[in-house]
Amino acid sequence: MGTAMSLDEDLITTSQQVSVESKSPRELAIARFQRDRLAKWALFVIVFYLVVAIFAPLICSLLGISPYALDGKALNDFGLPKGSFGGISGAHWLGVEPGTGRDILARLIYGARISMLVGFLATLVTTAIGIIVGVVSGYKRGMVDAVIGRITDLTLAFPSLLLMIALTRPIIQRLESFGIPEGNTSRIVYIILILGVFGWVYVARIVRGQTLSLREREFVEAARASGAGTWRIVFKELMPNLWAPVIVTVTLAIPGYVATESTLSFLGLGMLPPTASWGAMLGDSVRYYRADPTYLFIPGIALIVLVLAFNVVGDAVRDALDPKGDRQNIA
Amino acid sequence: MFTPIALEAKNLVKYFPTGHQGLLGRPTKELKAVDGVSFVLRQGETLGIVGESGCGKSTLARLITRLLDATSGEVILDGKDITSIKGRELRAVRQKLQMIFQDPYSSLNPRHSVGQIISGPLEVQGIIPDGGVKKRVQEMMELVGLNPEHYNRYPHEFSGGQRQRIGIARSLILNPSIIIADEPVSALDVSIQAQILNLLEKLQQELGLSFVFIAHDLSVVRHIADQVAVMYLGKIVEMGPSADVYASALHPYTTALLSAVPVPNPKMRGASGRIRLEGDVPSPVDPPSGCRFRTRCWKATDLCALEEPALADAGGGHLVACHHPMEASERAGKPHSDR
Amino acid sequence: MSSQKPVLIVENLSVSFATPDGIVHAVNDLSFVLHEGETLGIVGESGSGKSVTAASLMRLNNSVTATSTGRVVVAGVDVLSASEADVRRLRGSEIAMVFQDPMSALNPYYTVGYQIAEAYEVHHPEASKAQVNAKVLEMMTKVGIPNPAQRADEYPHQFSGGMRQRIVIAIALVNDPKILIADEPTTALDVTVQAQILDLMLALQVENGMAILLITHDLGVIAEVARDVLVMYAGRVVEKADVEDLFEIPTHPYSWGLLGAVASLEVSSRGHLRTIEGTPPSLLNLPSGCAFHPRCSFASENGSRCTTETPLLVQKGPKHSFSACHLPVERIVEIGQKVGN
Amino acid sequence: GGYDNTINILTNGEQIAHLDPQRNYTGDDLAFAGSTIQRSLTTYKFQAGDAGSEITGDLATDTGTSSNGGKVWAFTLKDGLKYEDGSVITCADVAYGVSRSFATDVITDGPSYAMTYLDVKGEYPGPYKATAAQQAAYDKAVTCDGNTITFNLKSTVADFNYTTTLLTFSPVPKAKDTGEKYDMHPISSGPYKIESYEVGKALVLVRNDQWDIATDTERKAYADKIVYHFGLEESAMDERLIADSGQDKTAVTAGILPESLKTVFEGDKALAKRAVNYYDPFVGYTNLNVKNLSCLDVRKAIYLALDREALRKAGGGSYTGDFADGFIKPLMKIDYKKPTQLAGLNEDGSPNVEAAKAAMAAAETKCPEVAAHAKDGLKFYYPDTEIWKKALAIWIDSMGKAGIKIKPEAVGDPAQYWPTVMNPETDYDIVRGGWAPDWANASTVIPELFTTGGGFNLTRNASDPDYKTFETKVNDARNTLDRTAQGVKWQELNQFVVDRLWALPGTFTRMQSMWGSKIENSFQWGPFGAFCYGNLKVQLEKK
Amino acid sequence: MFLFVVRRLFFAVLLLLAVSVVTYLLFSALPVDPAALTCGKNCKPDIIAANRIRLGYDKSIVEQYWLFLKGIFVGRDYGMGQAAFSCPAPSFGYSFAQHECVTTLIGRTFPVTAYLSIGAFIMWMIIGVGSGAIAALNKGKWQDRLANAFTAVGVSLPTFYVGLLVLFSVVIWLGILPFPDYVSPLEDPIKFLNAMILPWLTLAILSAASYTRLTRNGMLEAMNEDFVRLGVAKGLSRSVVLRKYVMRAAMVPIVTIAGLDFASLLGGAIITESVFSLPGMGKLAIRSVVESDLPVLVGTTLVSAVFIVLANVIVDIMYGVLDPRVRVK
Ligand SMILES: Nc1ncnc2c1ncn2[C@@H]1O[C@H](COP(=O)(O)OP(=O)(O)OP(=O)(O)O)[C@@H](O)[C@H]1O
Ligand SMILES: Nc1ncnc2c1ncn2[C@@H]1O[C@H](COP(=O)(O)OP(=O)(O)OP(=O)(O)O)[C@@H](O)[C@H]1O
Ligand SMILES: [Mg+2]
Ligand SMILES: [Mg+2]
Repeated sequence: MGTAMSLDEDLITTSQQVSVESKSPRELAIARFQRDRLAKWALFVIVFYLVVAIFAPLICSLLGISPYALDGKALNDFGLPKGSFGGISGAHWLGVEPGTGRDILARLIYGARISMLVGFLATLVTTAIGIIVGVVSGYKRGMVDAVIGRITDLTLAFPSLLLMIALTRPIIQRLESFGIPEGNTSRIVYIILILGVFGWVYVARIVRGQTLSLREREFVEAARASGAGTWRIVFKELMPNLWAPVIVTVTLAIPGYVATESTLSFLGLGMLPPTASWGAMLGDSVRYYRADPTYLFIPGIALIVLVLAFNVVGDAVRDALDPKGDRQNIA
Repeated sequence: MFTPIALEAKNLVKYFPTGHQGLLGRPTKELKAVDGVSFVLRQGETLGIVGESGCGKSTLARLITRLLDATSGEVILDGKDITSIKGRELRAVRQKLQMIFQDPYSSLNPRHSVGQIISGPLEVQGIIPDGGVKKRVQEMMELVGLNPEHYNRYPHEFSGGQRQRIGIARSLILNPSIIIADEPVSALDVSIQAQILNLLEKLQQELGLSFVFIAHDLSVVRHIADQVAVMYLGKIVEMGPSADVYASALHPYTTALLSAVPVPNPKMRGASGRIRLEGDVPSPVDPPSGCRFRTRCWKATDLCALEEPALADAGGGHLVACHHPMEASERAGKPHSDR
Repeated sequence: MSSQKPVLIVENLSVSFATPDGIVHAVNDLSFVLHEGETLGIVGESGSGKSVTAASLMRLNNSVTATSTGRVVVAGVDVLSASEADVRRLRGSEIAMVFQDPMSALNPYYTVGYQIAEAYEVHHPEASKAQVNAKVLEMMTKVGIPNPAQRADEYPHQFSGGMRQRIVIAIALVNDPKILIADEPTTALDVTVQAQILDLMLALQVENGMAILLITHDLGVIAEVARDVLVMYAGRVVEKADVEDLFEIPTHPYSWGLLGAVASLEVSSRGHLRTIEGTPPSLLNLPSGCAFHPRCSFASENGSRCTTETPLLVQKGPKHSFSACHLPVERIVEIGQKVGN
Repeated sequence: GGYDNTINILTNGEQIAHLDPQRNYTGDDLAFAGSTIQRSLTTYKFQAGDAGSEITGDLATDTGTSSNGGKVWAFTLKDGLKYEDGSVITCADVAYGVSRSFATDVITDGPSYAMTYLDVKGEYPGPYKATAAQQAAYDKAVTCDGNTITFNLKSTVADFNYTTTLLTFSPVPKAKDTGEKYDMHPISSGPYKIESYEVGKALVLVRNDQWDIATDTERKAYADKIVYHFGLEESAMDERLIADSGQDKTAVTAGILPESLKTVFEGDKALAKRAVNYYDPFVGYTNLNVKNLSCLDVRKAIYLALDREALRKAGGGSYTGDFADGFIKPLMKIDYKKPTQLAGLNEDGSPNVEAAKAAMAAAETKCPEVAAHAKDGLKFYYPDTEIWKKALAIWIDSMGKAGIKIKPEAVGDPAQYWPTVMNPETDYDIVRGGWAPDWANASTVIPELFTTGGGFNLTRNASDPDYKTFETKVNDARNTLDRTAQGVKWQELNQFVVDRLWALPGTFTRMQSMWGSKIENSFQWGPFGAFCYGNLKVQLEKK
Repeated sequence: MFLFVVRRLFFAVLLLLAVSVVTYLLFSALPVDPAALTCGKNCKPDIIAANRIRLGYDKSIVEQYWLFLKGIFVGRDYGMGQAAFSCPAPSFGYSFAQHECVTTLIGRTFPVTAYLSIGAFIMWMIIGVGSGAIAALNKGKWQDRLANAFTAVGVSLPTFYVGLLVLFSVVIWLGILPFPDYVSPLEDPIKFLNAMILPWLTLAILSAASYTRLTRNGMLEAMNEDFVRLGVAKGLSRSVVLRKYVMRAAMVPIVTIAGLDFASLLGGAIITESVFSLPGMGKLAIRSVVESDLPVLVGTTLVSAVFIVLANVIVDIMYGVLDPRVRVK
């Protein structure tokens, strides 16, 4: 074998790296996302909605409209908007609300605040609880998982909408007695709370599933082998790997919660007047499908556009974050 | 044999509860993954452990590194049993005892940069080395043959062999004295395997490390190990100095294992004396009575079913657990004579 | 070389995939002929295009992202350009395949008996139930599954890896195909089981007279099973030789590295293994000229030729070895003899 | 085609509040049950217009005879009266029926006139719990002599025979009384009987062949069947009647949503013919909690600042009613006289912000605490429906202009609204109100709404310095036997309340109803403000 | 397997007990006094007190709960004398708002909900799985995008809005169907279908969404499986591979989730039933909330919990039936 040994030295050459210049996962994701033109538009829409919501007072005052100002003159004797297309006019670009003559555009802009606030906060709460519970039960398994599993079963066994409605009053009262300001604040807190109580389960399930498969990966063991504790593993090792599924859930959840707010509003559990919310507008507008169809479509379209935007962005983000996303297809 | 002992395992046992039955769903059976394994690892030496899939190699590795708690038995490090220590003490032990994993893809967190991965153990242990974390990490990267400039890159930007180097750097950063490597090259291409094996040997020499090297590939183990232990169904059936075991395997299982390895030499094709084992490894949930290998052993007798053979020294530190060890004459047709 | 009649002709096969990161040239300009009863081995590292080649032979690659050029002729049909119906007729009956991972190759929702039967029925629609059942049992017996009547009604997960691979082989062979493509059939198995499976395949080949295309990265397996060998690197064949020639006088630097890098049971001494330094190239961005040149310690001997010119596969060895290397024949033989057995 | 001789009544309610005659106390339900399945001693005539407000004998041969200065009333039952099971309706059954109304733990929600008027000595807990002695005391107050039933009253009730139009005075056979459950299946004494009753789905009435038209001057029972459809989506109901197809050609619905008014009345001519817009007996108003708002100037400020025109538009505009000038409607005729209005109040319903501010300014000096309370925020309890949300927005806006703040307190479920605000523990400042007289006498309005003993007093006005005077005057009016003189006293009392502004007059409401093209006899029955359901007629196809 | 089922059922019963306790406690904590609510307009404190005794609300919450539980098994009597009445087992209590035993009410409304659920289920499975399959087979093309948009809108729009839009557009604007008016299918199947088709469609639009997603992703995932390639390699036709291999694999998670969705529908499609005036359990439930009709509220909550819990058990068992890998354990 002597010859082989000498040859060995021949063969060893220090060859340089030949891999293509590649990007970090983040850069890669951003690059992938940027390739998706539709997604960029959708993101623009979301940002637009957010900006409009945040700067509602400024925008409305610039446009010279107010969500609260009554305009009886814009209404006919039946309280319906004068003129065609729901009273669309120079003064009221999207027409006026039947019954009060309030400006629909202004209400839509202000309504976005409540709806997006509820949507985002509820999503924040449910995902935060969901992620923590999901990761912990997925990672810890055993007793912890079993107990959480039973709580999950219990939560799922209740008809949530029914309970949401039934508990509105007592819980709002309780909240107010805890010093949460009366009125819309306590209502928003309630809606978010109750959505949180029922909503975390879905996030937790997804996260738990992901965690179960993640924890089988050796990097978790590697971390343990170096002495890392549960918290470090959960937060430093597992969490960063959960963003993709979580983002997708989030983008679906936000519009879903906006819809829930409107259902509660439809059932008479919405915001207090004169506050505008999309839910209240949807609930109100359906009654005018004959008398004022323009009004019927405006909040609906506003919501659909947002929903689609979130959906497109969600999908794009998921695809962008999926390391093997692009290579996965046959048939 | 005067080299001091680095690590000793005494009668390690790990049973996994399995099978859900009964009203309350309590597990009723036990899967005997590791069933009474003892060995000694000497300083600066490499103990190779071979065996087929599911024989308990990884479980053994996890028991030693305390990733799993043993059902019974002891792991003695520096004269102390570490199987039941906790908290700070355990963390201290982990500095000394590090692990290299099989899969270079799943053993690196895809969302952490190389720097983060390698420095992770430092962070966990709360150690700030002289000159800073980054410097130390880059030293480690150089040591294992990685370009230190790639500090901020992510695992997916590296090839399998390079990733395994990242894993090795991570296991070395705490200056351990013992490394448990669980199939560190099995997932790698042949040309890369050799690079990693060379690297491990180099490190062992330079740093005076002791290795427990697990593999299912006998050729790889032969290359790196001083001592070899052959496992079958949770037990060590043969153990001894590498040269002895390969040259004159005593256990029929070892013999069969050796003869099943394909030889990269077409001229040896169809050589006689090849032993082909029938069937599969039995389930570790209810292993055969007596000698566990007897169901596939061509030499098995009634005795084998009744009595479990003990792992006994057959001379020169070559241990075997068999009632009917191979005779020298039987090995005559062994295909691996030098060509 | 075999003088029997060719059953599979591959001419200038190239396969590329459109990915968002660019075009992946997985297989480049591959040609070979497989003869009746012959065993052709393909070796190469992970990602060298072995599986893509295998899939192309049955047109299993994704029709959306993959582009295949060249010709693959099986039973007079050009698989790459034939109609779907024509290709379907070939699949399973003329040309069959055994996959690498027996754990995932079987449909978990159907019994193994059903899956074998299904493979038979597609190509024998006229067969009665009893005939099909008999065939299933026959095949299971043939591949060495004890107690076939009972086990036919079990599901894949109730079988061990080795047993599953036997079922996959039974499925592949149920229609007596002329060509069997085995894509790393034993990589996922233990050595003792690998030996069983290889023995089984060879025995069945003797019985059926089919041609086997055996894909593996294990030179040991090649040495034990194959007659002719293709060595692939970065989607190209870099060496093509009779198995004995390959091991005796390998004629490509990559083959040298491969042979040298194998840790052998026989090497009694510890110490340095020979290695091929560096890593395999990205198929998205192949090195210019010879794709192996960045890892080749002999590249400098040819001036800049290796970096600019892609070497052709020409006869280089003293025997029937073909190699794609710019080194002069004498130099190749000189080194090849040192490296070989 | 596509319709039968069936009247379809559409409602979004889930059931009829009560079918148990002694528990029924809602205009629409009384009109329904009283015209179909139940008869009382007397009844309003089944006629349109003023004639409908006249009473006539129903089970009784005439409208009763009073004696002892209106303290004893006797009614004689007709012959040939039968229940749906063929058994004879007896005097004892009427007496038993009336006695049930005393069992207020089981027989809830009914009018309490029998209990107030009848001269029963001692406690009488109703027939279910009464001891023999208690029952005997009742039997002394209500006596039967053959077919004649005599009621002995505590004091003079000049129009007791109006009271007996209430179904409280409808017979219930003791043997068939199922107590609580009787509500679901009362025995019929009218031309129809219950075939099936599923809450939330439908109540089906079919002909009662034991009913003899010869005993009944009013009921005509034209239709073969009457089906009450429950739980319909509100807006869908209007649409069904507008669409007028199939079975809906013989449908009626009480009430049209504001958003449909324009379509119905100003869209298609033919459609307008199938709808009616008329003054119902209701007055809508707003209660102020006088205990909290003990300062008249603040109450004035609220009234002056309120944009009543905007409120009315939110509810459907001028079709829905006129601005009320008090709590007694012109319909009440003899008891109505237009009160003088608060100075500065705009007739057209628009707010008078200046006057309101002035009133607030006056309040600042006179009663700073109350003014401060108004500025701090007044709790307004409202049912959380879209219309009320808009109304509240208007309240908030109008009050804001006068420096008064409104704190909206939503009561989520409209059904919980009354229980919530009626609860003495609920601390409201403002709640809505609406009331219709039980019969054409302001004695069923002013005392009910504004005396502490009234059944619907939400003003909490007992603490008002003027309350004692008020109560005396009310008692005086009640005890005035001469109806004209009594009417003048009610007019004065109406003015008294308007001046004190314990409650703010809202609208003299009008009601809009629609019916299918094949419905005849769809007049609105004055005393109930409802269809005379039993006499609705299907215009059958001419063969 | 048998033991597995028994054990699952045992846990299901425990879970239901827990649900009943929580429900009972939760609703007892509501700030409504059932005795006061049943006492009517001219209520006096002594009537409330009497009612409280009659309804059993005078007892401690534990005792009340116990009586409630007992009622489920042996029935329960209320009041005394002529005004007394009883609800036979299984009794969930008595509704004063509706003058009926809760069990009767649920028994009456349940079939409607069941018809609604079954029809909607069939419809959304067809729409969902169909569009999911189309999307998967056309991944990245316009069909995929369209299915995606459809699902997004379906998931996110409020039920009442979709329901009313469907109702108005089909009935008023297009005039294709008459106004839905529920009739039992036993009475008049045509009218029944007339009444149900729109609510089915509404629920289908809302729920099909998640199935489109599931089917699409499940199929795409399955298409990457080795066993699917083996199916193709056997020479099976595309349609057979799709059906037997791809769909079969994608179906497992779908069926299990569908089971749970179906069960929660059985608990009452509150909004849909309200919008379409269907006298089902959802409407009963929402009404009981509005009227603070506690016994009905507790009853419907429990019944819907029973369905969900049972569905969980069945889904677990189904899992075993559908996936042989789970079966043998
Ligand atoms: N956490 C666990 N729970 C239950 N059984 C386990 C667990 N880990 C391992 N086992 C079982 O223990 C036995 C030994 O497993 P182990 O992973 O140690 O084998 P191995 O020799 O490392 O095999 P391989 O070569 O496949 O890695 C196997 O039968 C395995 O199924
Ligand atoms: N569908 C696909 N889309 C894009 N690239 C692909 C696809 N399939 C294979 N490739 C690429 O083609 C190259 C060759 O792959 P192939 O699977 O043939 O390698 P191999 O030689 O079989 O490797 P292994 O030993 O790992 O199986 C790889 O770089 C792979 O990433
Ligand atoms: Mg292992
Ligand atoms: Mg491959």
